Amino acid sequence: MNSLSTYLLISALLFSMGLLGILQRRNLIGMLISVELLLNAANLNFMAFNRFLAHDPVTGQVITLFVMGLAAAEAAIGLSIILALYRKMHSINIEAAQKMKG
Amino acid sequence: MTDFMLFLPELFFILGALLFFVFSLRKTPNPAGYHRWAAVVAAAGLLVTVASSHQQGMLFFNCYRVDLFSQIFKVLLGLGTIWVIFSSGELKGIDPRQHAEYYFLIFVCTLAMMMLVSSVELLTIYVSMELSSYSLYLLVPMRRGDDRFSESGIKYFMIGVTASGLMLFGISLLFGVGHTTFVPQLVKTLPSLISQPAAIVGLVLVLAGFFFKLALFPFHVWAPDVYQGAANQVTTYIATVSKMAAAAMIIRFAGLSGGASPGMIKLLIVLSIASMTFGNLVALIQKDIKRLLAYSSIAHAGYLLIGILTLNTQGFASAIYYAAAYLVMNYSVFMVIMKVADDGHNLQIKELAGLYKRSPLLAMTFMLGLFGLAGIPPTAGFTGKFLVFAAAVDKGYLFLAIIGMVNATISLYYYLIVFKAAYLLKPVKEYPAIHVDMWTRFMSISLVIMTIYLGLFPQQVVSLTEAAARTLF
Amino acid sequence: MTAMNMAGFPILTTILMTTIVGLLVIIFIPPEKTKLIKQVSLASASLGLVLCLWLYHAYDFHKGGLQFVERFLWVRSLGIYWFNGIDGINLPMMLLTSIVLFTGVWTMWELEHRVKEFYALMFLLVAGVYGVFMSMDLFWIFVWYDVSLFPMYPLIAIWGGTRKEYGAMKLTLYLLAGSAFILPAILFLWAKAGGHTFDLFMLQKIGFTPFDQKVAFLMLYLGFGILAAVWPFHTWSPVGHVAAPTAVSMIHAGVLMKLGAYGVLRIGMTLCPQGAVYWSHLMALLGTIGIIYGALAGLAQTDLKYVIGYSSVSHMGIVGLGLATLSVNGINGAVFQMFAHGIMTALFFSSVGFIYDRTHTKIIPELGGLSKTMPVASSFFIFAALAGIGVPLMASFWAELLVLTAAVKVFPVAGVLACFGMILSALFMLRVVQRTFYGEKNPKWEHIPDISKFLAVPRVILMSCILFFGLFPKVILDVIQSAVIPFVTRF
Amino acid sequence: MGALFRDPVLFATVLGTNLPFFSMAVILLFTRSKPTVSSRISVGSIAVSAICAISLLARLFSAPPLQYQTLWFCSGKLNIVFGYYLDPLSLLMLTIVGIIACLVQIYSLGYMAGDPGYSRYYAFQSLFAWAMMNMVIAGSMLQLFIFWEMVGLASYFLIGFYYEKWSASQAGKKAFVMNRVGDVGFFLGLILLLIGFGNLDIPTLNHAAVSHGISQGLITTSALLIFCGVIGKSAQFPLLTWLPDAMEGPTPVSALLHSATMVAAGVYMFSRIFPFFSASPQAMAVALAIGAVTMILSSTMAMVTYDLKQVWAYSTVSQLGYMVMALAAGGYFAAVFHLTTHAGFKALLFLCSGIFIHEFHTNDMRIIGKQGGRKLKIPMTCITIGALALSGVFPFSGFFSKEAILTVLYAQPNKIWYAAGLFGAVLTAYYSFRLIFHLLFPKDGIEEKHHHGEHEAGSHEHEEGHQGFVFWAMAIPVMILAGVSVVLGFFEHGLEHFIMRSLPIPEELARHAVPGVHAAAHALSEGAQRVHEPNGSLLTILGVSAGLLGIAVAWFEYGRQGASRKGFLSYFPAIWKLFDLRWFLDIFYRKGLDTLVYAGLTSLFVRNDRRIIDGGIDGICIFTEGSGRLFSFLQSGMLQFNLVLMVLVAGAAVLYFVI
Repeated sequence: MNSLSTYLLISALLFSMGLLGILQRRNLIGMLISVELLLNAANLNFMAFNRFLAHDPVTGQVITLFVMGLAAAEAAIGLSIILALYRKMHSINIEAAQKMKG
Repeated sequence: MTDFMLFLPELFFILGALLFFVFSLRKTPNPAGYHRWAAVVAAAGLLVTVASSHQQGMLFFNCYRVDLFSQIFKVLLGLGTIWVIFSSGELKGIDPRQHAEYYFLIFVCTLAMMMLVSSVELLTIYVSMELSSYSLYLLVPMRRGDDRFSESGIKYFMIGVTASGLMLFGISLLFGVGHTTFVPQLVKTLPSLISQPAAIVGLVLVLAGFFFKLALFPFHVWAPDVYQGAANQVTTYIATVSKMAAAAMIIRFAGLSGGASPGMIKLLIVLSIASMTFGNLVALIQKDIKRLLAYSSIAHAGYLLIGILTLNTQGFASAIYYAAAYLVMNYSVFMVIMKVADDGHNLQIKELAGLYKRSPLLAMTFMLGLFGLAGIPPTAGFTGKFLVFAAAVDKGYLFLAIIGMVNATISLYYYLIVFKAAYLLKPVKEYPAIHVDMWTRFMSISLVIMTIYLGLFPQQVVSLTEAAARTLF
Repeated sequence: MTAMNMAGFPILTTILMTTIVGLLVIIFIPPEKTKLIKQVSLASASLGLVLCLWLYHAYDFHKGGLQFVERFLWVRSLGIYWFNGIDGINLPMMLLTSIVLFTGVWTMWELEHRVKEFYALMFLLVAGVYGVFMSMDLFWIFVWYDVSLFPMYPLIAIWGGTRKEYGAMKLTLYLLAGSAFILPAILFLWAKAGGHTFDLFMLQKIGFTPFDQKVAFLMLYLGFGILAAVWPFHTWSPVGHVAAPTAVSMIHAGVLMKLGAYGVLRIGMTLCPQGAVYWSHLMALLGTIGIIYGALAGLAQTDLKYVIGYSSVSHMGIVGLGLATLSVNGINGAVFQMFAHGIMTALFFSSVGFIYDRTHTKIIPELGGLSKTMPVASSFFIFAALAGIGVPLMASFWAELLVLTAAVKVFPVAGVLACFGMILSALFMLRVVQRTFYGEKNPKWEHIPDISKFLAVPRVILMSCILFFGLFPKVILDVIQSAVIPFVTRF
Repeated sequence: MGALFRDPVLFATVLGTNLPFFSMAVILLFTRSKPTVSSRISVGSIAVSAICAISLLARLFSAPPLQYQTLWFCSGKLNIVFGYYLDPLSLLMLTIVGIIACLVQIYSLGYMAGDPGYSRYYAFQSLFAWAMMNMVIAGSMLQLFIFWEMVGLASYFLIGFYYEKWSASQAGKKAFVMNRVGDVGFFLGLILLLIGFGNLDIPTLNHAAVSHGISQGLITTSALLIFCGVIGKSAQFPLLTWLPDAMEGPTPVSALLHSATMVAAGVYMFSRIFPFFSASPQAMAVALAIGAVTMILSSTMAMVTYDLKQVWAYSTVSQLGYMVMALAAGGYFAAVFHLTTHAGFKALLFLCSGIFIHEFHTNDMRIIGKQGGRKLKIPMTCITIGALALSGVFPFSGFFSKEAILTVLYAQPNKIWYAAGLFGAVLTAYYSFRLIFHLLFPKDGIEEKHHHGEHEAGSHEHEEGHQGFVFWAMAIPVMILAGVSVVLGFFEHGLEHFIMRSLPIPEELARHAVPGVHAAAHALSEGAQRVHEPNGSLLTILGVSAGLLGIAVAWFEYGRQGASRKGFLSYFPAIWKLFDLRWFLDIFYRKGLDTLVYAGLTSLFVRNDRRIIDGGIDGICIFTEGSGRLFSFLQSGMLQFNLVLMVLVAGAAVLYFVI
């Protein structure tokens, strides 16, 4: 119960959940959260690989820390953009944003 | 001390960014002043970059590699940046209060891309790529007024973060397979591991991240909306500068599959054909010139990829050359567009009518730019295509060359339509004559000369690019 | 074959420069000084003419081979050379180009609309043409080829006539679609040769495998054939010519169409002899169809320029047939026909252009009885028509004689059919002449004055060229076959 | 170049033949606006040419054939030479052309006086003279062909001289195209010879043919093809209908080109390479048949028309048919002799008719007769002389030549040809005297009243006409020609010995006597035979009586008092119609051209261009743009749809690799 594959499985699940969320959520916030899931899946991967088969156990952890930071920034930017959008079209539903096409 | 020299351009742009960060804190905006400052800084930055263009060495525990390849791209980036800043003279598309932020973000983005082109460690790559993306995420929605375009920001952001998420996951897989994040070691180990599904998946996902930046089909989906939605200057920046970085990264990474896996090459071939065809076909029906150029950029990504997927020195060299040529031609088109639409609105094709009367010089620059993009000699664009196709045919991909040429013919149609608008059509209403200041005149003349010079006398540049491509192996 | 006399003055580059310098000078003249612009362009055109005549005089056809060679490395890694040279095949073409340019510039003397751009583009076009003819390096041949094609678009679309934008777009896309086959073919040969030279003569030494030759030749034939108006890729020719302004039609039908045949000859047949042999039947077939088809389709046309366009199709068919025979006479005749047809069709278009400028119509039924009002102007057209019929003692007769002799020998059926093309061409040329110039004088054109002496000069020059080379074919044939005789040995 | 001036013969040849060209050039370039100057230049130059021709004839009368050659150009193994071949035949023809052209141009001074296109007329006359003379002395068949074409060109311009008349330009076009049809055959024949034999030099060709130097098959094919040229130029069946139409041109032109010289070019060419032809019995047989058919057909056509010039046109065709028959039957001299005499009296006939036409402004013999054609004494007598000569009445030139031909025909194994010849003679006499009687004894006399005013005017014209330059310019050449046609016949033997020298000599033939050459051999000995032909006198009687019979019939119908003046053919309207419509040949061609070419192929090809080829191209463009619209739906604004697309493709790629 304590093997690499377990972690990989979980991360894969996380990944697909995130992807699914991005693809079917109509709510921008929801999509943002699903993106975070993607990143976390990656994080989990890093930690797992790091734990089981990395020569230098630091790398994965460092990366994970970095990614967390980036994710925070990303969320901030995303939220600000969503906010600006909300000001303009009074909705955070993605279907409101499909005027540009063709 | 030498390390300092190696990192000099980046440092310089950091300082520039800081400067504008300070400006952005001030209460009373002074757009003209900002522009002057930005121009100075960018010019100095370009000088620094050129000065350090023959540096070589490693930095930051081998995460960061300074070689001819990276330096060439840094020069291109610096060049693009100063051009964009140069045309930001009257930045009508963006609220004056945000000009400081605009320049700040431009500099940050350039900095990030400079780091991107010379970082050889997955985390570094990811971080610098995120950094550049973030600044672009912020630049795109800065467009003021006109709610029609407000959605483009969020689209760009969403697609971007998804792509980066995929990429990160890919990176994690690569890390898991190769036990390392250093590209040079991956280059060594990966070919042997390429048979593993995890490795392939990782590679594909990572490339997906870069393809997103390059706006290659099917990761192009953001491009049309963003080109159309962002302020003209920002569009120019995305269309020119950020393309360079993406090209550089793809060239670096394509080496990863080390020519080992024919499957990978097949994938790239399919993508490049799809990208060329899709871009050109959809561009046929566009009315908004920026959107049209978005599609043409998708097609050009395809051409670029032809050069890359040969996976040999000649191919990479041709791709580098193509990127450089693309920078020049695309900028000369965008410069004219920004001049003509100096109130920052989105230019429709028919609004170009009578351009040859309003400003013959700009019209000529525009014409050369278009023909360059269409790949007609004696412009840089033609020589670029020629080199790329030559590389492909030399590798045995005759059909790629044929498809590419057929696509070039299709693309000619819409370029000619734009050209017709600029040279033939009678303007529907009387437009004011465009005031072309001395700098613009200088710029357009130099662009024209550059286009033709690159087209007819490619010798030096070609040998340079080859030297650069050799450093990749 | 390659007599590399590196020494001496770079005459060819100078000829090229006459156009490019002319172009630059025109660019820097303010557009309102139309008179000056015209004078400058005429000056540079005549300079080119003089140089070409000198070249023709100075070329030593007893020695034959490649002369006035200029050759140095241009791009090392790819093996691109700046390599120009003159032999018996491109020398007449150079002369033709200079003559047509000179007369064309003169013909357009009355142009008033956007003069500057017109002459600038025209010189760009002709620079390309000169380049293709003089260059012996595949890269440059292709570059100049495209350079000569794309100015057609603005030239037709801005200064053109009926359905100009449609015609311009159609013609440009059509022809550049052709180059979509040429470039890959060139690169293919280059790659097969090891990818280190575009030099025609170095490539020639490398034997390509028969299969490669077949592939490459077919692509080249299709690509260049489009420009040579090979049936069934001929439809751009009438449409484009109808749309184009006078001088452009002159240069286009007179010189540009020859680029196609020249390309097939210079690149295709030089590098892929076995391919040429393999496809020669196809070439003969298409050529013969072109001869008959062009003449017959021309019979029904009501637009003067359409008629000439179709006659060009028919005459270029003769060129194609001649090339297909792969024999000395055939190729001599083909090259001679290129030259003769160039001059002849230039005369055609210049006289039609005059008629159109005066009457503002090219529709045959609306015209008629012009001989009464403008005898001189119409005599030019009639003369050209006679040349087109292939009346003896005019240049094209000899060409047709040689081609048909070779054709009857090599492809008897095709040759005999082609001979019947002579009847058809007579029928439709005379028909046009009759409907346009004979019959009751048309009151609509009463007031029109006849052509002025000044404007008559270029036409007279063209006429005298036709007669001269008809009476003294030796002058040109000696030059041509000095290159052709060694050329055919490889088949 | 030096040789040109050192050798008087060459000099005379070059000068005489090429002077008209320069006069044409001068007229076209400089003196278009000065008619008198132009006419002087032209007449002067042609006079010089005629003198040159005569002096050449005199100088070389007893000399062996002369040949000048210089290389025109060479292409591959093909050497094209430019050269002159001066043998009795060419010299004789040169003289004929020179003299008649000169006379006609003088005549034209009167006939064309005051015509707007005066200069143009003389330019084209000179062009014709130049081309014709060069054709006559051409040294090689190719050169002959070239000038043959130029002659055709001149005839095109001269027929269409009144180009504002639609019918005229139409006739010109018809003549040119019909000739082209024949010429293509000619051209092909030459090409075959070039390929098979490699040399088109005339004497070489003849020798090679008789001495078996060329394969029989090649000779026959090429001979037949070359004979197409004869058919076209000499208006033989089936291409004979252009000649009557060619009468649209001015009458002097008809006199010169379309009776005396140009149309005789076909016969001339035939006799030029007679030995070559005679080496192929098949070709000769075909020629014989065609000649006979032509002669009969055209004579029948001449019997029903009322147009002066038409009658002479048809008779020209039939006489040419005679010559072709003679040649085909091996009667080399007979043909050439008839060519000579015919040139004389047919020109005479045309010029006389020209005077009538000029006087009465109509071509209809009945009207001319009514209005007192016979009042014009000189032309009336001359035209009668011409008619007599034409119908072969002793002692006029026609008698001798026609008799010679009949003798040759009689010598044929198959007597039907001889019968045909006799029948033709009857018809000839009939139609020519039908015309004469129409002029002399118009139906119910000359309309005094109506004619009176006419007569006043007419006589008035005469008065000032008789002193007038115009009249004499026309009358003098006519009288000269009349004199010629009276006396020419008596020079038969001199001419014969002169002409026969231009054939390869008999013993040479005898040395390599090959099956093909019998005709030629016969031809050569024929001259000698004919004199002591066993029943030569009988033949003579037959020939003459044939002519007289025809005249008698004509007299019975048109001449005598109270004659019906209807012609027996009017009792058979169907036949009348058949003859009048030229045996439906024209209609046949017209229909064929319209249905096959215009309605058929042309429209088909045009539609193909518009629909299929252009349609295809435009279709491709439309398709491309359409697919553009289609693909643009991928770019639906829906963010997540695009994301799905992205992910799907990435996933697909992954799957592709994993599996």
